[in-house]
Amino acid sequence: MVQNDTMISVSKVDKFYDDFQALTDVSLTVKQGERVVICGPSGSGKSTLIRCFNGLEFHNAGTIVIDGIEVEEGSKGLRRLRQEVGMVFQQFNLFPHLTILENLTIGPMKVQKISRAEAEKRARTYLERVHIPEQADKYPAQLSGGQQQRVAIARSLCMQTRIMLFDEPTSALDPEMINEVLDVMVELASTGITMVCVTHEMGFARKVADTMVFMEAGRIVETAPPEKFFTNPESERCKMFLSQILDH
Amino acid sequence: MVQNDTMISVSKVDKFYDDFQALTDVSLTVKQGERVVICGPSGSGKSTLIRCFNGLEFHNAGTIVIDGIEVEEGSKGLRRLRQEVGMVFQQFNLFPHLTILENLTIGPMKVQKISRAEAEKRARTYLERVHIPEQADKYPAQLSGGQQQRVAIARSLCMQTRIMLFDEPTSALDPEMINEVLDVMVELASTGITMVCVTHEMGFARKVADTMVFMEAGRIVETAPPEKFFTNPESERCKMFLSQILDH
Amino acid sequence: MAARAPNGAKKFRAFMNSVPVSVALYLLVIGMIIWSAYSGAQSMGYNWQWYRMPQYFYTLTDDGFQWGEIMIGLVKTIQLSVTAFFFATVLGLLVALLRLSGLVIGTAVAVAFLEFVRNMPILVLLYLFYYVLGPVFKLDRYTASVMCLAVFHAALISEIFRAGINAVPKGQWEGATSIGMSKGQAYRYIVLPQSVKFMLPPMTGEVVHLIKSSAIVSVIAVAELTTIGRNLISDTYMSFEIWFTIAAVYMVVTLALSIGVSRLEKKYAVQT
Amino acid sequence: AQSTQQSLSSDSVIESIKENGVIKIGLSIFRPWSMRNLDGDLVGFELDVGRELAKDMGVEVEFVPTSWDGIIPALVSGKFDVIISGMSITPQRNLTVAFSDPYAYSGMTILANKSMTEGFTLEDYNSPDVTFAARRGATPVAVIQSMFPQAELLMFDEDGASTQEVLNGNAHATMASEPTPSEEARRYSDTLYVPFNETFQAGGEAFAFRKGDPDAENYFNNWIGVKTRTGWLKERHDYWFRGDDWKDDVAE
Amino acid sequence: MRKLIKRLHWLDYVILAVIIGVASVIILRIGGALNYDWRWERIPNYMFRYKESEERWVANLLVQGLVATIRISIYASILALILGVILGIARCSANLTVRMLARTYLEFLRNVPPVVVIFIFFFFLSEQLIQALNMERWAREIARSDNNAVWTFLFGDMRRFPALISGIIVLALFESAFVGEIVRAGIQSVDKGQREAARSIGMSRWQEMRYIVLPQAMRKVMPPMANQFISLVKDSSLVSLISVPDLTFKTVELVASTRLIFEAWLTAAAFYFVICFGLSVLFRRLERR
Ligand SMILES: Nc1ncnc2c1ncn2[C@@H]1O[C@H](COP(=O)(O)OP(=O)(O)OP(=O)(O)O)[C@@H](O)[C@H]1O
Ligand SMILES: Nc1ncnc2c1ncn2[C@@H]1O[C@H](COP(=O)(O)OP(=O)(O)OP(=O)(O)O)[C@@H](O)[C@H]1O
Ligand SMILES: [Mg+2]
Ligand SMILES: [Mg+2]
Repeated sequence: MVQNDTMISVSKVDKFYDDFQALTDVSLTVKQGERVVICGPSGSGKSTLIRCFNGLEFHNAGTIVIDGIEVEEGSKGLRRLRQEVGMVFQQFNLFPHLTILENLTIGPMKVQKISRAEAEKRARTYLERVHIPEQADKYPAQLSGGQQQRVAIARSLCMQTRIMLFDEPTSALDPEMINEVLDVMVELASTGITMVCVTHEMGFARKVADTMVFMEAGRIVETAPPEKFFTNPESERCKMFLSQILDH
Repeated sequence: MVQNDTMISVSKVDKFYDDFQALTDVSLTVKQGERVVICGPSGSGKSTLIRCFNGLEFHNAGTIVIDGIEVEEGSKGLRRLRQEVGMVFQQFNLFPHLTILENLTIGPMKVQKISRAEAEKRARTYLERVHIPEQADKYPAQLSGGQQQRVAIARSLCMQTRIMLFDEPTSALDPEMINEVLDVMVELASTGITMVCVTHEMGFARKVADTMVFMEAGRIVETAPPEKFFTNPESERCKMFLSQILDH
Repeated sequence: MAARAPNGAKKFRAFMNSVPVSVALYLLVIGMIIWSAYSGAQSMGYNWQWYRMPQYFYTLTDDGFQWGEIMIGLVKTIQLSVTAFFFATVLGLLVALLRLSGLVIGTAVAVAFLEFVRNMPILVLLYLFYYVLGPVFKLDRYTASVMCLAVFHAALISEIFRAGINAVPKGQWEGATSIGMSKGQAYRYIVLPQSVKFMLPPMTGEVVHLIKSSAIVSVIAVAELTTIGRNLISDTYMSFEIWFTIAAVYMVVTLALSIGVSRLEKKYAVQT
Repeated sequence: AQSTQQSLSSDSVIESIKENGVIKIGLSIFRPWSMRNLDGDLVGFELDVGRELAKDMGVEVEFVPTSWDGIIPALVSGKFDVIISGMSITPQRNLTVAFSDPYAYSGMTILANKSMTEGFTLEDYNSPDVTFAARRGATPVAVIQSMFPQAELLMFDEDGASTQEVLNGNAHATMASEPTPSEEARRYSDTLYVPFNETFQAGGEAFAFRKGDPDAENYFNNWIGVKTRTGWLKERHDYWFRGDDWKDDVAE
Repeated sequence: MRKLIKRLHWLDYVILAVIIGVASVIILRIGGALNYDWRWERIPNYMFRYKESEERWVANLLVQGLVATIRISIYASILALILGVILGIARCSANLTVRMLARTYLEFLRNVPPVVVIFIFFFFLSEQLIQALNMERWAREIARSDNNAVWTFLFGDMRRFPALISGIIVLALFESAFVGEIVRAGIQSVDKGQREAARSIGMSRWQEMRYIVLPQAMRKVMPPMANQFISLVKDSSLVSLISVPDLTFKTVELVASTRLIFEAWLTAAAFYFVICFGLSVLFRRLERR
């Protein structure tokens, strides 16, 4: 399934918040259809990195090229880029004033200017895919966390994105709901979409990741295929982190 | 370490929120020095139960007797009771406008009317116990989540309570910080204090629990010592829950 | 549910909190206040002439039914308030967007406008509009009043807008941008509709405030409710009757408004 | 009868004035009845009257400057003992407060906008197209309403605002007691003028006090009678209304 | 500077052009359109004046009024704060009667124009109060005595003390309704968990309020409260209607005496602006700390 076209190419990226350096000299390449899982301790810059991918934040040095478009503040390609890159947030960020169906159709209708009928058809397809077609007319507040997160995934898919970014999509969920979402993500992984996922769910990582990335203090410390990463990580820090995560 | 005096005795308790019955016919006995861990799916009434113990909520039928004092709305003993029963919340609930030291001394000084000097001495002892004596003069917002939760534990201890209630004390924490807090709780367990703890940290439960309680839909479904609970639970529901929790 | 025997204190508190007892107690206190006000007025030796009031609401003459001066004034007040509120909202939204726009001069202008208006008594602002800008732009007294009220309240409303927009969680912006919406689309479809919820209560307060501050235009003789009241007083010297009546008319209007909006709000809340 | 008499007189405001040793007089700033001079002190016709009255009663005097809007309620609710503030007698007012005999008869003149009222006769002013401006509740209001019932009347809080309306062309004319209109006409001679060399009168100005006080009525009437006969009132009236001697003391 | 210019958006230029346009129209036309002869030179005299009889500079009308406005604002703020906190707590009370009374008080004061409120309170209630306390005579006695310097400093001319007190009370009553709502919002904005934590270390309801809820609420209500006090300064101009000799009242007197309409009002406006703007800068500074 992994092809050889480069989808995301990050090279020598630095990112500052005022004086604080959140990313230092980060380089990373993701191929089309590749599934990358990023982990690392809190504050290590995981969120910052993937937020730079679709221009929610902008890097200060280096280059990021996504699907051939360079990510840069104020650049013309940015809105087109964002239509190619879906993002699923820890806090879901559904639009509470719209029904589930409207949440899914507003992007295609307003941004891609497709007709309502078509947008709704598309929306129902993806709701099917995340296993909640029956919730279409409810409001987000009426859904459980797990269901909300699945809607968020469907919302991104509705834009027919070729890349999906996940920022700890399960960490705001109750233990029982985590699995619902992970199952959907595993399914998604098998469709050949390019995925970059920040998560501490190591079971999931083992199952789907092509590449594991470990970050610490704004740097990528280790990049390895999962077999190697879990059994024999190179850095000490990574070992320690894994032992703590897998411990309890 | 387990003694035979009854510390908490709950019998046939019902609790309603308007029309919704959150607890149904709950009975439970906790002996002095006993360590009880309550688990169960979301919404099963775990929080409601332990909030009834120190009168943050009041039950509608049945009796709850803590350390010989009956818990009842408007009863005289309530404030005395609360000084005996410490509570640690999921969201820490530290007082953001007071320094750590003031957070710990305000209870003893204003409620128990002891002198400032003595209260500070006591506060420093307990800060030592939770391993953060150096944070005394900071404000809660300047501490990490794990540190904040340890301060919350120390705040309860400062009231020299003989019973501690924990409501999912680690579920708002980052993976790495969870261990800090669990370590402190394990230490605490060894001092002979009576503990009732709502948590899904099964590693912790295995280590310290004398009794495991499983709740579902407002009822206690199973009460068992941990050996039995983890290896051979009686109810189907409990088995399923455990498999999900321990899975990922 | 086995009822437990409540102790005395609890019983007493429950008794005091029961609705009939509370209402009775409430009526008692209010009654006492009214009675003491009444006896105070009595001891002043004031001759009440309430019987002269109805003619100011309506008259039935040979020509048929006619609205009285107070009703005419009320209509004027409402007309003035509605017009001013409309312009204040438009201007307020503009100022709020300028303030949040990140434009260098735009922000500076918004802040300067806000500070100037906020720190100026409305009376002075009215003089400015009527006596200074009036002759320059050939404004009549009604237009000047509307503009003065609109400008004054635009400043306050812009703050409500700003707070409402800021109250929408940052995640919503991110959600909108990450499905490729432009800034304008994010405002239009995601942020503004949600901020309505936060803005509705303070906006109601602001309408009430505007109706009240419209009373100020009596100093430039626009014939609204307060002006009518003051003129009637200067004609008849029934100061207290007229002031009380005017107060009651304002109360009826503003309370009806508050209650109406809170109904609306509830309906709105159920919907989402 | 004896006791009614006694209680009547002991309830009288005259009695409480004597008892407190001070008479409190309500007034509102109103050129040239009462004004602030360059020092910020009160001067004017009313001040002279008030002081003389207090001197004759053998008590101290305290002037209470009050906004015109609230002057009658303030009297009724007892904030002061008597209003001496150029208040003209009108039947409407008299329903609420009691009046003494008039102590002054001031004549009102029309001050009009030149270009707007060119060639107007007195009758022309009585038309729905004509707008008057006047101070709310002041004597000119009563005069305008009785002389020009057809005209529209705008009321302002003080005379300056009414004059400004005429100056800005928002009203055709205003009315005030001399000498103010002539002064204004001289100052803005391009715009303003006094079209008629005659004065219009209301019922005359009097002291106002709370109703149901025959003692006070008797006292004030007689005091005014005495002061009129000795010519003191006329002399003071002429000083403030005809003379220029005080003009340097009050900016204009 | 170049950096600044670079940051300008084309919209900035549009805004700038509009403003310059409007301003120049006003400036060009104001001389012609406004029929008024300006006499600014008169104004300084009404701020300060050299009194020959006492051989010193004394404050004249405008500054006297300014001082009175400041006095009234300070006292009324304090009183409004006290009343407002009580009202705010009453609005959150567990007792229905208390809540209803508080609500009535609030709705009455909030829904009636201040002018009307002020008249009603002044003529109906304050006279009773003044008579009941025999304040009038007491104040006059102080005014007549020789050593009244402290009183005069605090309250101005003691003869006008009753009017001043009524003005302060009326203003405080009126503003307390708004302060009360701010306090209530502040109290309710304190996280429920805070109250629970306080209760679970055994605090009484009162201690919970005093040590935990109010301090946090106060911090949250600082900005709206600051705005409310600025409003209070502005609203204080309304007490001129009940003859409290504040800045507005003195300005009206000055205008009525001298016809310096615009000069006097603009000066008064400048005074108000300086106080209010000064306060808002001060509050912002305090808040930042
Ligand atoms: N808007 C911001 N302003 C300033 N500093 C920020 C901002 N956002 C993040 N940071 C800092 O940048 C660093 C990296 O943050 P980031 O959110 O990327 O970490 P993370 O790896 O996602 O951590 P977590 O697991 O807690 O989500 C942190 O130290 C954080 O404090
Ligand atoms: N204040 C309240 N009013 C109405 N219903 C409530 C209230 N608090 C809790 N409930 C309901 O009572 C039930 C039990 O809630 P409780 O918080 O005790 O569950 P829990 O077991 O602690 O769940 P969780 O693991 O999510 O914390 C839930 O269905 C909840 O919706
Ligand atoms: Mg993150
Ligand atoms: Mg819970």
